[in-house]
Amino acid sequence: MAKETTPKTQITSELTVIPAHAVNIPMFQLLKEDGTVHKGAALPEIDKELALKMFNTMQFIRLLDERMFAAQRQGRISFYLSSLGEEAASIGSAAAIDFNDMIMSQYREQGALAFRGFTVDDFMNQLFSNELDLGKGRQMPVHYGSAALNFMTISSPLGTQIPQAAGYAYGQKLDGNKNCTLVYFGEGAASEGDFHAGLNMAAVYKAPVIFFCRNNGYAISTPATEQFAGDGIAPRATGYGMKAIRVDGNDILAVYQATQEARRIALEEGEPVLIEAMSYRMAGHSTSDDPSGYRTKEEEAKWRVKDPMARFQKWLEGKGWMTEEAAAEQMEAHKKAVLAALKKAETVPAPHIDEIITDVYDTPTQLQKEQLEALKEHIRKYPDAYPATAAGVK
Amino acid sequence: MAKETTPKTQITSELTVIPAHAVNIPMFQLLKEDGTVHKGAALPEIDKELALKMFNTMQFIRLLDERMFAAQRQGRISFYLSSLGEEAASIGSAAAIDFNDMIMSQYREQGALAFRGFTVDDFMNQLFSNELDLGKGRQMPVHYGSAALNFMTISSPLGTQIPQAAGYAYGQKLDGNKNCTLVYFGEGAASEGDFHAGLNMAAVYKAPVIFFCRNNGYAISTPATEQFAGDGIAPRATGYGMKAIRVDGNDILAVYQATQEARRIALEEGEPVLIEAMSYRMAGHSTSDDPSGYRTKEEEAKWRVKDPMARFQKWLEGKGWMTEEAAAEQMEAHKKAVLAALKKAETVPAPHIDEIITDVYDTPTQLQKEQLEALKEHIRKYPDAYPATAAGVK
Amino acid sequence: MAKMNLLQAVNSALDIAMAKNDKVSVFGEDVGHFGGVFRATSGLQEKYGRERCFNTPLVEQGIIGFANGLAAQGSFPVAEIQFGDYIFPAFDQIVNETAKFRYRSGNEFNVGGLTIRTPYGGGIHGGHYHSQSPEAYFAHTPGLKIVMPRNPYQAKGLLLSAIFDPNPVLFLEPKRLYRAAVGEVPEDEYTLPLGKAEVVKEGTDVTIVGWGAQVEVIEKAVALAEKDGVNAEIIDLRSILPWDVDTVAESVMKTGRLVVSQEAPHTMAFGSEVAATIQEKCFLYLESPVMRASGIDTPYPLAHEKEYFSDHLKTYEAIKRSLNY
Amino acid sequence: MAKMNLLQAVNSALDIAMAKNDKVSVFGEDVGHFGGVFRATSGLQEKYGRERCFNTPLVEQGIIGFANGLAAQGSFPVAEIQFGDYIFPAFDQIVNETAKFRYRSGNEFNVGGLTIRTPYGGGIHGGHYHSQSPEAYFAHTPGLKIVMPRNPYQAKGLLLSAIFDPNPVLFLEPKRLYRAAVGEVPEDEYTLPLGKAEVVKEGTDVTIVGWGAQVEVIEKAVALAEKDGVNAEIIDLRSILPWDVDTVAESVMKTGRLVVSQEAPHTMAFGSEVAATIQEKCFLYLESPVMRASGIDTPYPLAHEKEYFSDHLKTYEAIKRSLNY
Ligand SMILES: Cc1ncc(C[n+]2csc(CCOP(=O)(O)OP(=O)(O)O)c2C)c(N)n1
Ligand SMILES: Cc1ncc(C[n+]2csc(CCOP(=O)(O)OP(=O)(O)O)c2C)c(N)n1
Ligand SMILES: [Mg+2]
Ligand SMILES: [Mg+2]
Repeated sequence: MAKETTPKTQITSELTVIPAHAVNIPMFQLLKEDGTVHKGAALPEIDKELALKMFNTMQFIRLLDERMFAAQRQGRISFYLSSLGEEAASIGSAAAIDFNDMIMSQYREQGALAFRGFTVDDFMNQLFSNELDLGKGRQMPVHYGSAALNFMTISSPLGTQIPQAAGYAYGQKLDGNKNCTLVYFGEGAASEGDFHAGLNMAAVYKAPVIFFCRNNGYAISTPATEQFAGDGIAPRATGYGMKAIRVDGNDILAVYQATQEARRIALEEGEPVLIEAMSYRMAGHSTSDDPSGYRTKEEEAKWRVKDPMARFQKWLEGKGWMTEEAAAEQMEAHKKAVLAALKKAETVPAPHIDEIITDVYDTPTQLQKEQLEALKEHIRKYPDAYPATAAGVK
Repeated sequence: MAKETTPKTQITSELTVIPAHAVNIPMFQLLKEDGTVHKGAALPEIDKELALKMFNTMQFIRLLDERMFAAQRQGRISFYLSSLGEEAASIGSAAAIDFNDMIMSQYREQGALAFRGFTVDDFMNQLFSNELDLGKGRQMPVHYGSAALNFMTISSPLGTQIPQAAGYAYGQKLDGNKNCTLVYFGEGAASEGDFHAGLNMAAVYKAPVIFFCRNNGYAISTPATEQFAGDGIAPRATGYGMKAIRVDGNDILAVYQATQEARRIALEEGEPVLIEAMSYRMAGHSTSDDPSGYRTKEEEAKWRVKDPMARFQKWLEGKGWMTEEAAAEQMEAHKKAVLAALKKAETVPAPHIDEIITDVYDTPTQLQKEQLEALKEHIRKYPDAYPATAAGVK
Repeated sequence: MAKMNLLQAVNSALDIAMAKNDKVSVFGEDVGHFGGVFRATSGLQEKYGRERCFNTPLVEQGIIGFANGLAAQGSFPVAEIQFGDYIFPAFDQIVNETAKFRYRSGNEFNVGGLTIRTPYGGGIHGGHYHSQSPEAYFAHTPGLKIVMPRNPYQAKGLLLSAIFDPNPVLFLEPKRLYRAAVGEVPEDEYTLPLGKAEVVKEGTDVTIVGWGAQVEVIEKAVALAEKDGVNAEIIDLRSILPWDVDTVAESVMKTGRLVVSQEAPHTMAFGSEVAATIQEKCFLYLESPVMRASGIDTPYPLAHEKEYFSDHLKTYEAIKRSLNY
Repeated sequence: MAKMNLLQAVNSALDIAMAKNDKVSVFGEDVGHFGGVFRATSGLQEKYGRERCFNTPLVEQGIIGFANGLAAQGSFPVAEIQFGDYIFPAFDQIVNETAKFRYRSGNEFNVGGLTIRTPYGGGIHGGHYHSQSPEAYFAHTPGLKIVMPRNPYQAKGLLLSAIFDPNPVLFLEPKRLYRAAVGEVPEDEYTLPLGKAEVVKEGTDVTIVGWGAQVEVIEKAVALAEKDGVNAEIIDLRSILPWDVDTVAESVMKTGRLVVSQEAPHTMAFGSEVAATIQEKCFLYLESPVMRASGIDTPYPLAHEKEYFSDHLKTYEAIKRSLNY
């Protein structure tokens, strides 16, 4: 039998209108913009090795983004999407969780994937849709995924991964394996119905999910002010009976600590948590748009000084763990590696034509097999029209 | 150009976890369970005529529900759904708004419709799907609607009317006609993605909508405790930057006043408002279920004493506007009217077969006309198999 | 063997699956303690606990989104959508996610463990929001399997196959027959093949194809035709996707005539695919065009349900049209 | 007359509609100041204000839900879904609400003023989430109209018809041709009829049916066939729902052969309905089965886009199969 269903609430005979912004949610920050630590702030435990790995990953991603954006402009790949300015949010959070925790990302969290060990070749093979791509060249560039790295393959439809994360985490909980799911999404995607479904279900089932919203101020051209009238995403947690943390997404130490705490709550207290990381999308949405059409240079400049990588570097320098020279050298090494991988991936052939029908079902249907046979027959007839695959058709 | 997009929030260097229930939302009540007024409470202005109309409508609906529930059990109609125990929520709110305001209901707000002037015959014709039904016998019983009464025809899929209400109200706002939209839904339907969409959009566009949630503790067999982990529906408003009021749904005066205030905010302040009316579904979900399978008699008994009609009657008696005898007489009159209308509606024929293809498009397509002709030909051949319409096929 | 109605057969399949593999879970609106509005999941929460049989919040897109995640994690979720008419809020999760999950990841991930159960079809005075036959809406979706049983024996055997099939399956149950169809059903586990049609009755003059509850209608129509001396072959598709072209084509090559009888509105119902494919495969064998007996191109009505419905009489007339062409 | 590409033609139609009737409004993701990701709504916010041309939050079910309400209120909302691939979260609002609004209320209410615009189709390296042709998913829905223009002239004339048609219209724009198709378009208002096909080229040997961007593919295929001495008739359906059976049937009665060429995956693409209907209407005239050139039964791939696509060569081969049967 169900227990008492109506919340116990106090009674008032005076009409009380709850104001539109009833919760005050401060933003957690450890590093000031200049890379110094707030007075009295307690930093998370973080050793040199981890700190340098985080920094190194930030550098790699910045370089990768820059180079591949350029590669798209040169027509070498069809599409790219950069995470410029948001590296701290994805890398800081990925660093704070266990390798066996599942990550479900939106598409701007290449930092988390790199932190997990996706190699420069892995990135390139996906970006070039070649036969070495784990995804077999089926999705647009940046739709990475790797079972070995517990990083769910990215899907374009926005928000769909949010209720999926609730289900995935519920499965983890039933298995009793003390792992959680970290799911990323933008403040734009948080408008989707799937957001509502996912948060509510996770709260009801006490599924160990960290809902990580990157509030970067824009959904393509749409500013957050036209996305919602509330104070960002964090106060929505209260509506679901869920805990929330708002963190400076450009402060990798704060993100790291906030995510550690969220993970602790998810697994020890057995409750999902919503994190809202405040940041700014420094680049355009993707290679398909030019942000000067919808925002000012001044606004961008205001955010440039909050750069998460420079901030972290200053902190590392202060600790004596990094120098300007070493940073520059590392960057140079990343550049070489990226360029080399790019050249290599470019020459790898497209997936074999037989792969056109695989993985739709566990095994192709009879109709699919007939379609493949007819297609091959056709390619044999017109090999010049299908240059990417004709060679593979005997 | 977009304005500053990131909410101004204060910064803290101490990790702050916002608790799961960060907003405290009391319940507004004027009449105590015994029908007396809370000490010091300021009652809304309400004249005798209006108060008696509200009471009379409550009685009518209670009688209608009781009789039609029985009629379903006798096999005279196929389905019925009663609003027992929740009459105050729909009638009190409908009474508080303007006749030209649009009402979009879920399905358990027959009180609002009766208050607007839907006659006992109107109800019966819909319930019997006869040719006088405004809806032409196309929907299951209780899916009422009337353009003349500004009451949108009810649709079974839950939650769909919520974003529709945002759009409807936006149109009212563009027209500048100083009317708003009152949209009803259950606490179960508030789990749908459409709820999230509708509230967020209304808040962004400052559309004059009153979102009226009837939290009656159940969605069919599912108790609210398995529907959400939050403190009901009201705190969700904060997530959208929307004002909210929680009211005792069994106190018609409180509902009336809360809705008046919500309407004032919607039209004068130009903002949507969320009202959560706390009540209890005294009957089963519909004629299709038996609540003893999922809740206790004790729980039901606890709520029976909160009955909204008895409470209001006591207040009316206290004012000297009603007596027990007069109330009983009125009830008797409703009974006669309902029984008479029932008998009448039962004998009205089904809609003519020509109506089978109308209103799908503004005019039937060629294919539909051919299908109708073929159908008539067929009915002529087998008139006995289609007794409801054969007579109308020449 | 035991006498079971279709609901009991579904319940038995779920029970066996849950007993067999503790990664099988069952959920949906009112599915927990109450056992679902049709009671298909009765007793399962008591038997397997609240963690494996439970109510969901009222959000179909969430139910399937959650189920996709759970399946990706390695479970066998059996998600119930209370009525087929309410599956559309989950359309994106099914068509863009479920069906493309394995493909888009190059088989890094899959939701093959997922089964979606939902009651479909008319005949219960449900009007257009409790009567739809939505199979055709999903049949344009490579990556999904769609299965529709016609009786208790099929329901159990096909559902057990669906649950453990390594692909996501949409399982549409004929609600009109939930209690009306009663038959002998083995109490133990057994499976029936997905993607394979069943020749329900052999015949030589004309082939009649249907699926789910419509097969019963076809049987009545064929009984009428028999009185006219017509010997019809009846094929139950059982699976809509992938569907068994060969069995139908073989039959039509023998009979030379084909009638499809279906509940959904005519235009773009699944019969269109059957007709399009068979006229291509069997062109030289067809003695008359493939005929379709379907619902009218309107939403499913309430008062005119009988008139709308492609009943045995309309199917019988279609058979005659096919024969007398 | 002016030279316009397809985007400019759409923009011109919207501009004219908004100028003509101030109950016309235009909205969707990024549709406001930015003018939409394809820039179809460029300049409209500047011209008609933020109240009539505006961004929406990122929620397709909300966009259509909101639009349904606005249309019910008496407006003419023109809602944009950024890509056809992202229309599925709005499937319930479209199929269960938009399409049934008038019918279920007995014409007390309707959303006839609603038009939903969305870009569809492949050929832009979009993979399976920026390339789908979803028309068939909606074509099973009485109450909806579905329109697909093939060039700038059609885009403007059909869109103006759609906006002021008293029924809800789903308007699918071939994004591959947005900038690639350029043609003479009248600057003033004009309309083209909904539900009517256009005979693009008369011919005697075989009928080829297509719609939207595929018509261009068909023209190339027919040019190849011409070299073999084949005189093909090309029909552009223009409307998928309701579709113009008579024009196609008449043509097939003349030519005796029919090929449908379509972008979507084969099974249950709209060509199935065309084939099913025409084999019934024209059975005695058909000299070979209706042939369908379609996409392969998989999601729309990226690396294998060329191979997947039912291009002019595959259409040409289908024409030959039809002729040489
Ligand atoms: C369901 C769906 N609708 C629309 C899109 C098109 N789209 C891709 S990204 C994007 C904006 C997303 O904004 P946000 O969630 O804030 O993430 P950000 O890009 O800022 O990281 C849109 C509208 C999509 N991919 N899926
Ligand atoms: C989209 C959708 N899903 C499921 C249903 C089936 N259904 C009808 S009423 C109901 C429960 C609704 O509960 P609530 O919103 O709390 O309203 P109440 O019945 O308590 O007034 C359900 C699940 C439906 N009508 N529509
Ligand atoms: Mg964003
Ligand atoms: Mg309820």
